[in-house]
Amino acid sequence: MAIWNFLHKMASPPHFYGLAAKIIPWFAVTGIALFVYGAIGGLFYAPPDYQQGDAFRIIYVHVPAAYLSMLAYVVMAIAAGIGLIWRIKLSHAVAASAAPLGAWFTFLALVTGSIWGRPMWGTWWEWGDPRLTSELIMLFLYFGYMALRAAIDDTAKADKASAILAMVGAVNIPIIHFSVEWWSSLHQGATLVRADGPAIETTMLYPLLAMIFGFSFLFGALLLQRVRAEVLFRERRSRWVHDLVMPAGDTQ
Amino acid sequence: MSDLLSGNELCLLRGDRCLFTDLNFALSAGELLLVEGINGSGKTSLLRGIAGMLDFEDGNVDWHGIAVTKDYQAFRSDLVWLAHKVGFKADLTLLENLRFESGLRNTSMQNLGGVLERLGLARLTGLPLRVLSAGQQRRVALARMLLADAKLWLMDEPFSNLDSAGQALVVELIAEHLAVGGLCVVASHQGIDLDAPIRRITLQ
Amino acid sequence: MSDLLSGNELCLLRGDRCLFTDLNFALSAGELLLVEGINGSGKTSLLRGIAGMLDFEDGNVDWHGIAVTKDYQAFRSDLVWLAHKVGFKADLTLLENLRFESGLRNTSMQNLGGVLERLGLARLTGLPLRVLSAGQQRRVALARMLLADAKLWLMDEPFSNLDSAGQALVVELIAEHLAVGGLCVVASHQGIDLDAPIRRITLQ
Amino acid sequence: MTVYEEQFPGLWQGFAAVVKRDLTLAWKRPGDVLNPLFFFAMVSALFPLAVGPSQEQLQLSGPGVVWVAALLAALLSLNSLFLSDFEDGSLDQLILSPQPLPMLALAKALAHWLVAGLPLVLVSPMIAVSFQMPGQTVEVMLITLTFGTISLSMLGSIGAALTVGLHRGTALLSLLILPLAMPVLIFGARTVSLAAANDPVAAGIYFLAAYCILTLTLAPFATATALRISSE
Amino acid sequence: MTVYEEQFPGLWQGFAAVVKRDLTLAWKRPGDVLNPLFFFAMVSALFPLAVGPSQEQLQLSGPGVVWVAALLAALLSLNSLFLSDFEDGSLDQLILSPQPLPMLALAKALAHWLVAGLPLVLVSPMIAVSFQMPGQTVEVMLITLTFGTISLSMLGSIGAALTVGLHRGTALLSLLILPLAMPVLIFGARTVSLAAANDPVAAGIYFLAAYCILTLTLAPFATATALRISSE
Ligand code: HEM
Ligand SMILES: Nc1ncnc2c1ncn2[C@@H]1O[C@H](COP(=O)(O)OP(=O)(O)OP(=O)(O)O)[C@@H](O)[C@H]1O
Ligand SMILES: Nc1ncnc2c1ncn2[C@@H]1O[C@H](COP(=O)(O)OP(=O)(O)OP(=O)(O)O)[C@@H](O)[C@H]1O
Ligand SMILES: [Mg+2]
Ligand SMILES: [Mg+2]
Repeated sequence: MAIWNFLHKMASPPHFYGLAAKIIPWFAVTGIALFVYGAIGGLFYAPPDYQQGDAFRIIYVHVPAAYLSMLAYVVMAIAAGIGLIWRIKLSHAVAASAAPLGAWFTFLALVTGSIWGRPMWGTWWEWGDPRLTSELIMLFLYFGYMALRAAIDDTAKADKASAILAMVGAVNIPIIHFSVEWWSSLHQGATLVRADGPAIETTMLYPLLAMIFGFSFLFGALLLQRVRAEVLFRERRSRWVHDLVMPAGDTQ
Repeated sequence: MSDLLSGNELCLLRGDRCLFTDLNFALSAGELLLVEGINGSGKTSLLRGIAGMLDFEDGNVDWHGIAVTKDYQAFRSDLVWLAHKVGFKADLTLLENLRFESGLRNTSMQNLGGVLERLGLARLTGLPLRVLSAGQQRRVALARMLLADAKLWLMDEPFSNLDSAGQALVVELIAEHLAVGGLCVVASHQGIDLDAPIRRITLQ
Repeated sequence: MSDLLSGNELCLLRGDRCLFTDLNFALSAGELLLVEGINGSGKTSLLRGIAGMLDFEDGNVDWHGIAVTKDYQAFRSDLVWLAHKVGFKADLTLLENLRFESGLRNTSMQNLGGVLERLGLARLTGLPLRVLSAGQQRRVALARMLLADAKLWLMDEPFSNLDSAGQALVVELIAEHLAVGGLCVVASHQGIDLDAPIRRITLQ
Repeated sequence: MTVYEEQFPGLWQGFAAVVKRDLTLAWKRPGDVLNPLFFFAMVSALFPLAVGPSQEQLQLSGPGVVWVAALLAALLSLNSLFLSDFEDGSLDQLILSPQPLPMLALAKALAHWLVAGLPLVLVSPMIAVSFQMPGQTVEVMLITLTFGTISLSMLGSIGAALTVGLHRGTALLSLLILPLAMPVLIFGARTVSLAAANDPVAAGIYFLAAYCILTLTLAPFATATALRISSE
Repeated sequence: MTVYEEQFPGLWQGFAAVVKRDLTLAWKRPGDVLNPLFFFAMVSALFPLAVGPSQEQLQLSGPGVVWVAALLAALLSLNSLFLSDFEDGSLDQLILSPQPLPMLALAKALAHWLVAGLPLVLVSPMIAVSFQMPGQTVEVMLITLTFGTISLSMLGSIGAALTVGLHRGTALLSLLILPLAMPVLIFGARTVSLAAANDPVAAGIYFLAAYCILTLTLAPFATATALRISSE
């Protein structure tokens, strides 16, 4: 029960609005610091790959973007599920805010992957490759999610309907991740997340990890900021927003 | 408590508008709730809310003292809903449509003949619903109501499109339903002349 | 002859049924024709026939003494039809729908404000028709009627779904229309209380 | 069919009102615009996916795929041309309006083309590129597609009017329209193929243009008559 | 989602009633059955026509064409799955009936498959022959198409339920369903191609079967929830 009350306090829009404002700077600063370290380390200090030369450096954008595209989807699906089952409106706001970010990361992963694929595989795109295809499918899932939301005027209804789609679409995530193992694919197998530890040299690894976590923190900051805006819009008719926008005494 | 159906502190929003807040009602067996109000005051919305097709912003509806959201399915098997739209397939015949209903609700078609006779539909059973007149289609919806054998009737403007004999018939049907301990919630622009106890809600 | 609208020896078949034969009526300026009859007796069909949307088996309808089939288009610009279905797009707003009507009929929107005010729609202009209540939608159909500035009004159950203020308003509107020399053909299950001359047809 | 004298000054006003209304509706339900577009893109994208991407095979089947996709996309959206008007009673009101019905029918068909046909024409170069079509072909494809889609919208309006009161499905509609649309498809695809092979294309383009003008003049009358019958 | 206890003996009776009603409706409007079938045949027939009939090219693209045609045909008919029920008010009555809604949703999807999917499977051998597909391939095609079309009907019912109150167009529906249907398409087409090349096909068939079972179990619940939301 205590947990329940705590959750409800957390999920109360005004409380969240204030709390998020305090968290965002920390996330942003950490994210930018990691990003700078990763970028410098990756672009200047990591040795060129013995096979790929300097072309491999695109990994420092590609892999974080690819991970984040999946992370954003997971965040979106879980938030949507929580919102649908326990009827927490804030949760829906989180899901709605995560979608465009996720779509951008997916787009970035597709573009960087395809740029990388040109020298590596001799083609920009390979239809029928499971990883590439499932990543593209995820982009379309994001589009579908956003289009469905846009098509419904009533926010509460849009929340619930799109939540179903987000949850159903989540089956795609394991497919993306395991596709390289299940089917023969052009794409790299898992290098980082493996049972026997990462298979990559540390001078390459640390900047990469820094980039991944930097991207994650930046995602967190952006997400919270978007949720704040979303909450403000949704609560536009409520007392607290009114007081916030037009402080007492400031009557028009 | 003998109240079978009750609404507590109901509040409903549509778009930006608040249709009503703090609405309360209680209804026991054999009683009728008449929902009145001008056009757009929220009668249809209230009925949809009671049926569970719209979420109330606040408050809850109880059936047998238990919130209907708790056991929505049990509630649904006790209610039947007469809407603006007939809710039948225009391309199926009257008989096919009613057969489907009885399959869905698992009720018998035994007294079908009597019901159709009474509603003046007996000669129309073979016609597709599409060709029936507006009033005849409403009568088919009434047939569903009678065959469903449900305790609670939700009726949205039951008199519309009916001729005067039809309107008298509806009053008669309601009276019989109340007499055997049924409940009615009726949204209507015209009063109902009944012996049974009538409770009223007026929305504005 | 001062009869503006007349039907001569009309006969109409639907499916196997003959709805009526040898039906005659004549109506001059400022008169109202009230079509009565039980459900399914053919009121709607008669109105559709007069409007030229259904072919009569026999007989013809004259407008200004000329069969309407001769100059159908001239007839159409003199008439406006209030049907069971509103005939507006659910996804467009009230204003957009009425603007379209005025483009189609080439009429001015000058008195739009007054019309909407009178029908109690003034606050709803920006809402898509879909979200309006049943009665509000009927009122929008009435707005079309008023804006059309047509001589002949064909009205199929104009009172349905309207609250009592709305029903009184319809009677008032009809009275005004007749007073300026308009004609009305009304199918209805309830009488109309008017000073103007009323002719009746009862179908069975 | 009635003969319409020139006594109605607002002849074009009703036309404009219908076009405007349908475009507004499309704007409010972007699905109607995106639908054929998306479908078009989909067919073109799914093909390589399912067939397997062999360079030269793609290049060969390019014009055919684009044309089949265009035809299907047009058919797909035609179904709803009069259906929603029929169901909500607007069709009755259109028929009873003082405007000549063929004019309104032309307006509906034109609005359909603007919403469903034109975007398709505009997006086709992108798809042509994805099929590695040679550059000079694209121009020919644009011209033929323009004429072709207009013809399809006009033909389709007849079929849609005939079937409006009958069914929900597009089956009958397709059955009615396809024989008439087939020449457009065949000439369209062949002309583009010819262009790809650097052969002369004038004959094909003339044919398509003539077909387009023919349908533009005749279809509205057929559609209007069909609408009157269907609404009985 | 509500948990449904086993207290309702007539659980299958409502199911049967819905299936029967939808089949009767399809019988009365044969367009609904013929529609996807006709569409399917059309795509397959138009292709050789538009692409130009080179023997080996046809043979190569056969499986792909059949699968794309099947997917499009299914999508095309899905739009109307709940639409007519929504518009005439039957959907409200279904939702308010004492039967568990997921059961009714399953019945609707099954009826859809019987009307739109099964005929397509049955007619596919004919089309396979017209594409000169080798004999042993046809069997594999039949099996994969069966699983595939069932999955499509189930997935489609979710999309149709989500979009029922929104638009007339299929655009949004396709956008929602396609990503989920893509694996079916890819696996289906690839498996048939493998069969044509005499390669092992078991993996593909297992995948399709698993996908089919997954959708059969989960989709009805998602559909039911979506229907409740859409009818608000
Ligand atoms: C358009 C083309 C591409 C797409 C859509 C794509 C997509 C993805 C995705 C979704 C992931 C995350 C997978 C997971 O975490 O489960 C990923 C990871 C990765 N990608 Fe790509 N990729 C593409 C091209 C490439 C190319 C050309 C290379 C290099 C040859 C490459 C190298 C990697 C590496 C090394 C990882 C990290 C693998 C791991 O540690 O799990 N990718 N890619
Ligand atoms: N999205 C929305 N935005 C604003 N108002 C809305 C919205 N949706 C519904 N409404 C309003 O809510 C009300 C719904 O009324 P409802 O249909 O319940 O009325 P009713 O009492 O049944 O009326 P009637 O007697 O005409 O049938 C209408 O006034 C309508 O305008
Ligand atoms: N194809 C058909 N076969 C047999 N009867 C038909 C056919 N088409 C229509 N009818 C009958 O024609 C009549 C049409 O009636 P209409 O709609 O004109 O009645 P109405 O007087 O307007 O009735 P209401 O008061 O109910 O609106 C109905 O009785 C209907 O059953
Ligand atoms: Mg109402
Ligand atoms: Mg009638």
